[in-house]
Amino acid sequence: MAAPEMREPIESGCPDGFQYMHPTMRRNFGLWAYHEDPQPGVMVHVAKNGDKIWTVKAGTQRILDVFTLRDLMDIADEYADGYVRFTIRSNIEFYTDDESKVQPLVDKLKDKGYAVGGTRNSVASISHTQGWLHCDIPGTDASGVVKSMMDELYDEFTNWNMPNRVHITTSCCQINCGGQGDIAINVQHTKPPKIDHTLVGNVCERPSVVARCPVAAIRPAMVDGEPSLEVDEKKCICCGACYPPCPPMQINDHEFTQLAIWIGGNHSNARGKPTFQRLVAAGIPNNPPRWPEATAVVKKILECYKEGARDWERINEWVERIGWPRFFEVTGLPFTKYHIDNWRGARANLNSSTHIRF
Amino acid sequence: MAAPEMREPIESGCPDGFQYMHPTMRRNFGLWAYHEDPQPGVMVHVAKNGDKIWTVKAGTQRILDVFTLRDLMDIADEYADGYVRFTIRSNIEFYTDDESKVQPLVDKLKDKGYAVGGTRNSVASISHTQGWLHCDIPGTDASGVVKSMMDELYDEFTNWNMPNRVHITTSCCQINCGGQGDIAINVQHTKPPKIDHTLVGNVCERPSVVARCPVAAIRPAMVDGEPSLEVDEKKCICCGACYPPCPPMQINDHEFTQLAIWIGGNHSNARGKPTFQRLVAAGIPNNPPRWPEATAVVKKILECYKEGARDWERINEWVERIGWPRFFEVTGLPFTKYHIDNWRGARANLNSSTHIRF
Amino acid sequence: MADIKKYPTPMLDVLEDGPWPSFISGFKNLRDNHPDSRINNVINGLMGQLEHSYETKMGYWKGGTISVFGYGGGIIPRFSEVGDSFPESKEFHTLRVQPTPGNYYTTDMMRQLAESWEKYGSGLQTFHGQTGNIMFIGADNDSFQHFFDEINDYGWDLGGAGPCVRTAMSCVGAARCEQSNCNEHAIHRHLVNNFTDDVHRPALPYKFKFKVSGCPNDCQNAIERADFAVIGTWRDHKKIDQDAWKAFVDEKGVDYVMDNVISRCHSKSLSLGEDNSLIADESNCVRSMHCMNVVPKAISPGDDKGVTILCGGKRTLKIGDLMGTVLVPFMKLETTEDYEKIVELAEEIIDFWAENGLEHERTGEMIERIGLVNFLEGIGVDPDPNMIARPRNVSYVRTDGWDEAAEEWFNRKREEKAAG
Amino acid sequence: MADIKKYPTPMLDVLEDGPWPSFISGFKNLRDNHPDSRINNVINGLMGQLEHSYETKMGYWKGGTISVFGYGGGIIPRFSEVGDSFPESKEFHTLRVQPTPGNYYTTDMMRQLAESWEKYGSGLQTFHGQTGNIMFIGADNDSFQHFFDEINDYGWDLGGAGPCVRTAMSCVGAARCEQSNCNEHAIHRHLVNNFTDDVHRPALPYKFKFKVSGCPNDCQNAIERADFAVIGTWRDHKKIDQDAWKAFVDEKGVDYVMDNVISRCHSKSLSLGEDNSLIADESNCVRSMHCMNVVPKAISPGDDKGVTILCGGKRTLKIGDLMGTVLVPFMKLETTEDYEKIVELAEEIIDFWAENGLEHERTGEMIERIGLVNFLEGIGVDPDPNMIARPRNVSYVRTDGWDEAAEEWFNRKREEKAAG
Ligand code: SRM
Ligand code: SRM
Ligand code: SRM
Ligand code: SRM
Ligand code: SF4
Ligand code: SF4
Ligand code: SF4
Ligand code: SF4
Ligand code: SF4
Ligand code: SF4
Ligand code: SF4
Ligand code: SF4
Repeated sequence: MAAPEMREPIESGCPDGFQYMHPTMRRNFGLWAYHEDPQPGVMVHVAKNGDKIWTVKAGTQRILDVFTLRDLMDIADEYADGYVRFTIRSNIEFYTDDESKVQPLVDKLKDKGYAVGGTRNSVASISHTQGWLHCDIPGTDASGVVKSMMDELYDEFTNWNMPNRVHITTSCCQINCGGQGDIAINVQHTKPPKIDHTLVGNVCERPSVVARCPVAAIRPAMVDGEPSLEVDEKKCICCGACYPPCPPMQINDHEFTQLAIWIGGNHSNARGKPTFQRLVAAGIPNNPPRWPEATAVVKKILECYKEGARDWERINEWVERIGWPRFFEVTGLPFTKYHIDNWRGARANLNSSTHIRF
Repeated sequence: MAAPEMREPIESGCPDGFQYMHPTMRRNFGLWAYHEDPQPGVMVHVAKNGDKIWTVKAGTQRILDVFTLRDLMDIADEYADGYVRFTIRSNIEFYTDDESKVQPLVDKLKDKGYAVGGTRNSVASISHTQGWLHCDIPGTDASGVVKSMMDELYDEFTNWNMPNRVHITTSCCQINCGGQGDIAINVQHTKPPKIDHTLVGNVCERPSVVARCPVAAIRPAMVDGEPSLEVDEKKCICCGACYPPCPPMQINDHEFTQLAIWIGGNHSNARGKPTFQRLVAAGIPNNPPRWPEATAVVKKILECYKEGARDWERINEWVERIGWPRFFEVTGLPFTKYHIDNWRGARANLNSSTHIRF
Repeated sequence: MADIKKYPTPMLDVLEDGPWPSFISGFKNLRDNHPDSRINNVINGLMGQLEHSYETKMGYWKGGTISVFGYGGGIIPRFSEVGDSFPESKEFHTLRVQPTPGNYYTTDMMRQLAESWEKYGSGLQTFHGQTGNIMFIGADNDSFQHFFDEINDYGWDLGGAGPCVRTAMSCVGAARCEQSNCNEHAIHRHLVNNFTDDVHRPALPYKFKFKVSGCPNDCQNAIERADFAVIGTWRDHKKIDQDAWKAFVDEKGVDYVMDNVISRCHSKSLSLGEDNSLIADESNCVRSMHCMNVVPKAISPGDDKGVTILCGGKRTLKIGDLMGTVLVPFMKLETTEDYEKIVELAEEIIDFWAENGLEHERTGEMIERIGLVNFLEGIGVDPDPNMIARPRNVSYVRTDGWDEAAEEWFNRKREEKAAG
Repeated sequence: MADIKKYPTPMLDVLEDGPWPSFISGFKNLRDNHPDSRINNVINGLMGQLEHSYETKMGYWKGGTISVFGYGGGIIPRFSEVGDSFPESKEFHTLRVQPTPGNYYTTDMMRQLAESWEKYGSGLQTFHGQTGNIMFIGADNDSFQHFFDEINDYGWDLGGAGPCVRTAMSCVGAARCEQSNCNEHAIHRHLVNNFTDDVHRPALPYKFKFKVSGCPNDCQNAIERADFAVIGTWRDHKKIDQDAWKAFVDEKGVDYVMDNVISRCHSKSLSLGEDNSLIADESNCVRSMHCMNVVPKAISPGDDKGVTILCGGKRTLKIGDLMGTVLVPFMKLETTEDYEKIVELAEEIIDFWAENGLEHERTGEMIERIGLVNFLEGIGVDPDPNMIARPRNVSYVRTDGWDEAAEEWFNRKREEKAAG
């Protein structure tokens, strides 16, 4: 039998976006003057020549079935101009240059159960990762965590209650594909991997696993006469980095794979320079299907932020102003030795001053 | 012959200061209310009960001969109340609770060639170290550098021209006994040590020299059949740390031992937290007896600071406000690759933002 | 619609409650109502396995190696470890497809993609993954090539997976944003499409990501997430419409303006004139965006627009999170030559890194290991004070080339001056 | 006065010019005019060698080992490498003598010290060295013991040199400063005099320095230079004399006050009331001193005074400069028990370090190596959020003791509350 005829790929790479862009946006490309926010989820951008484009933004579940997708497209055709885009946080944006379409569009979306909002000083959709649905190394299910939290934060998405934008992320392992955030809910492993020695020999390239460990805790070893690996449990920081290249290094565990919450990752250069997120809470049970403990912490932090921050202060700015001791006080979260940095460059995170809050 | 009778030391340690303290100060210990600065070099501290103590502050050459010392004591007896102390910057302070003695004391000091000043927003005396006069590892003479600079900064010591206090230090090797400062003039070695192999075997404990090197550039080696050391010149950062435990590692060199200038070391917690000093200029010739090149750089920096800073801004605060690019612009100092940190934790000193000054 | 034996999903069912759109409802809709029984079955299997994960708190996918003909990457292969229990979805690969810069779609194009996908795949897709790809989740061994062939024919190509140049991202930018300082779309495509070979055939030390934001607000988190972050900025003075500004002050009141604008300028370079005009000390403005974010009607970026380029951002593995660091404080991007220059810079960086990066080492980690100066010298970029937050504070450095370095600086400054 | 052959000193002579007091003039005075020819000669030799250093740009002293009977340290021995050329000063040791806290002297005591010193030594002394010692510079092998015996008899003792507890320093403080929050003198003496054995008999991993500043202005640079920095502070609200404050505002004007006080508060916790009164948000005050430095007449530290203790400051060798880090955010120092507590803490630290520090490793370097948490556990101090600038930002930490640690925190908080 002849080899099947294979089609050569067309290496077209990234396609041109102008072909899919609303004509008013194409025409005014680079010529926008300012924008206004008539209501949560709705913006109007005004071009220098007076042209206007309305944007209506709706939250989605990110992973869309074709029914939902077609439903959204039908709405876009009927109530907007047939042009859409998705934001970095998987919200869908509908465009129209006809103001009269805006309110009907908003109403329709709400009517159909989509969340309209996420603009300005709201809690934006939580950006997240694959989880149990697809990844090979996840400790939790990101989609489920996000659905559970957004249910509770719905009013914060559809209203402008916050001092500034709140960008939340969640990730299903410590690799953290979801990135930093004002608040990040991430998996934190609390025990070294258990090694399935029977499998190591077959599936793991031992030298590269050894090289992957950030703290050099893995040594090649013979176990029951077979080549395997062993972990120095005193050194191991339970990061799980050895698991992707070597799945027998089982880091996931129904008890010891927990959640941790980090705050203050701000990537914008607005006002201050970009900042890293910081650990505030760990030991949170990984508790499907609703993860209520994690949501409770997030809500508590948001409540204190809403209460305590000045307008335009992002979470990191608020905490830096009131000081970390006060943060732990107002949120009631425990301060532990685990908050004290001991990674490279830890000194920079210690208090080398008498600036103290009593 | 019998062993000489040896006297057992009295381990009295640090003596009680109250016995040498002006009675007005002793009486009002912990009870001061505020102070005022009638003129440069003169302060009056007012106690809660209204008592007053005047301080008159004079610069000295730090290393005092007994004649000068007695001269100062005579002045203290005649024009003050016979009580003195020395500041951390080796200035002498005279005390009196009799206002009428103050001006005569000031006049007498000036008359005798002592510098009166160094209070408030002046350039304080330069704190310094031993140099060629006494140390076993110096690359320059701190006393000489300081005398040369203070001659040029005399008016800045005796007047209140600066935006805030200026604390200058100088050190005669990279160990930096002089400490950080608003401006620090320090030795910087620019070539690895030349090893006198004939001596290593006798005077150096080789393992401890090897251990002393911050970058592990030293290896034990056999040279001409004798145990010696060798330096990996590509690794060596020319710090001179190997020289004290092993003088045959000759780091000092009349050409390659140069001066470098650092700014922004602020140890006070006033306003901001304490800050480290930063490299601004190197390659400055170590040029006795007057080191004019180093003084020129210091004066240029002070001139720009005086011109550009707001009241109460220390040098670090001024530069952080205007930005380092502007600092190099206004001072005309060259910016080089050597300014870019590559020591541990260097990342923290890189610009991870779009905050840029054009 | 097939009449299938549904795996029970009591835990997942709970996720249908609540106001936020439910992915589980979407799954069920596909399982129960899609006309193609293949899809009903695949989703049934998927839900069965996911329910099992929820019950046991463990994931059950493993990787493998597959790719379309002619490419080495672009697909994340997934095989079930519990395929015996849930055989319908035991192969469940994801195709990563590059969207347009800024993620623009017409409804027609969306429908066309949906049609192709339900012909071959699970009917589930994600807009978008965190690297910016459309993720078509759930193809099996037999179908992924066909799906790719079909959409590739009408203009879509795979993104990256593995040690290669990855799919890029850019913000909505000039298409709908008054803060934009550059043509994000052109930058994005010039860069990533110069490296299609490196996207499709993984052969680099590790992944390499481009991200483009039109202004320092950095809506793409480029500094934190990209090996090569391009961020729009301007070099001249920002533009102030004093009439619009005064109208703003009148509307909001002086207190509000002081509290929310003047006193919040990071570089303290703003003040309010007697007549309520806005006084800006331009030499101190660091382009922190705040004033123009609050009052876009009155304050805008300047006219001399361009970009800042930062290098080395990434997440935790394996030395801790790294932000990108300034490599080019300012670059004009107007002419063809300008665009060639930015592409060349990217090439220099990728070449140097390909040669000097360790296995599994990102650019940021390499810079950390060798030091920024060695990296600059490797790619032929001159040091600039805007690259640093502050000069070094430890004297441990060998400075014997100081005089030459100083000379070079003065020469460069002279030339810049001469050039105007 | 001896009629001696003077070494020519053309370079040193230049240092007699200019308005600042000249150490060279002082030397010459001793060489030419001191009645004791021993001194004339020693200084002549010293100047000859120093001139040689100026000409060749090299130093010519080497160390050695000497100490007074019964002690192991306290003297820096110096032998000349060019003793053949300048034999008069070929032994030129420095005795380090501990002054009082704050460096107080009567003129009489000064004269007494000068007399003893010119009997045995060179007639040169430094007030003070950078560690705070009176340095009697220039004794020879025969004389240092006699000099020590004499001054030791009337109350002076050696300080430290070598791997030992060093001479401490403290600021002028409560004796003449309105900002003082503690008895610097008592703290200084309690601490260092508890360790006289460790001062005099070097047997620690390396040096250990105490420094005391009465307030956060830290006039002793204690945070930067001390292994154990004690800094006065207060826990309640600072004291504001509103009348004095308003008088200040009247005198200086509102603009001046805004620019120099209100807007300069690091924690932005000050504002000006309608009636020009000073409004202070005390929960945000970080004790940064600025407001009371500018207006000491109106603003003062609070009444609930005590100290903050920081550990681990030092200069460059060998991992780069380290600032001290907060170990005890606040400690009262009033009762005997309070003083015992601070001394015990110092003992804990020195013991732990003596056991765990590497050779030539300072406390700060040890903390850097083992991590602050291990150090805290070693010395039995509980973690406190005031110890950190910010929590960790890398997830690489094993958190399996979280629940216990949280429990401890809540228990501690409960106890604190119960205690009032
Ligand atoms: C799918 C996605 C998460 C999502 O649901 O959105 C994802 C999923 C995976 N990431 Fe990621 N990463 C995804 C965006 C990111 C991002 C965000 C970004 O690109 O801006 C990051 C952080 C930025 C960065 O590059 O550092 C990220 C940092 C990682 C890392 C750590 C890389 C590092 O250098 O630190 C790994 C581990 C690895 O590559 O060895 C990783 C590895 C993985 C793997 C391939 C895990 C593995 O080794 O098998 C995951 C495959 C999941 C799957 O089954 O599809 N993923 N990953 C994102 C890609 C979708 C897309 O193509 O659009
Ligand atoms: C006498 C002395 C303490 C001693 O025990 O020796 C001292 C005494 C006072 N200091 Fe100081 N400081 C002294 C060295 C320092 C140092 C350390 C140093 O010089 O190396 C610092 C640390 C700052 C640094 O980074 O170099 C220091 C930082 C301050 C500050 C904070 C300044 C700032 O704004 O950053 C103040 C507050 C002020 O200026 O109002 C201060 C204020 C004062 C006041 C005004 C306090 C008072 O109310 O009495 C004292 C009179 C100062 C004067 O002479 O104008 N003192 N002061 C030291 C005099 C040194 C000299 O002779 O010049
Ligand atoms: C005399 C003095 C400089 C001065 O002229 O004032 C001095 C002089 C020497 N210092 Fe120092 N240090 C002096 C204060 C300091 C200080 C300041 C301080 O104590 O606050 C420091 C910085 C603070 C610190 O401890 O880090 C300092 C950090 C060093 C170091 C580096 C220590 C470190 O851990 O980084 C060394 C090197 C060593 O010990 O191996 C050193 C070593 C030396 C030696 C012993 C050099 C040697 O190995 O032979 C010098 C003896 C010079 C001599 O001939 O007298 N000296 N040295 C100061 C002591 C006078 C006194 O006792 O009052
Ligand atoms: C649509 C989107 C870009 C895209 O290409 O997808 C976008 C669009 C705009 N951003 Fe953004 N930002 C978007 C993600 C981001 C992100 C990244 C993220 O969400 O992960 C950041 C980085 C900040 C961070 O650390 O998480 C971001 C930081 C900002 C800021 C700075 C905020 C601050 O004060 O720190 C502004 C300025 C502002 O708020 O006035 C901003 C402003 C804007 C404006 C108002 C710009 C304009 O004048 O049009 C746009 C409308 C925002 C809105 O929906 O309210 N945008 N913006 C992203 C919408 C995400 C979403 O669906 O919620
Ligand atoms: S965060 Fe981890 S588990 Fe989640 S998608 Fe990324 S690599 Fe997979
Ligand atoms: S979990 Fe992390 S630290 Fe532990 S052995 Fe694996 S790679 Fe190393
Ligand atoms: S700085 Fe160096 S040379 Fe100068 S006294 Fe200290 S150790 Fe000696
Ligand atoms: S000079 Fe410093 S870096 Fe060079 S060999 Fe000596 S100790 Fe090592
Ligand atoms: S990064 Fe700037 S230009 Fe791009 S969308 Fe955000 S605000 Fe607009
Ligand atoms: S852009 Fe930022 S730095 Fe510049 S004036 Fe506006 S707020 Fe200030
Ligand atoms: S540290 Fe504080 S208490 Fe001590 S002298 Fe300086 S200002 Fe006064
Ligand atoms: S002490 Fe410092 S932080 Fe406190 S109010 Fe005064 S200036 Fe502000």
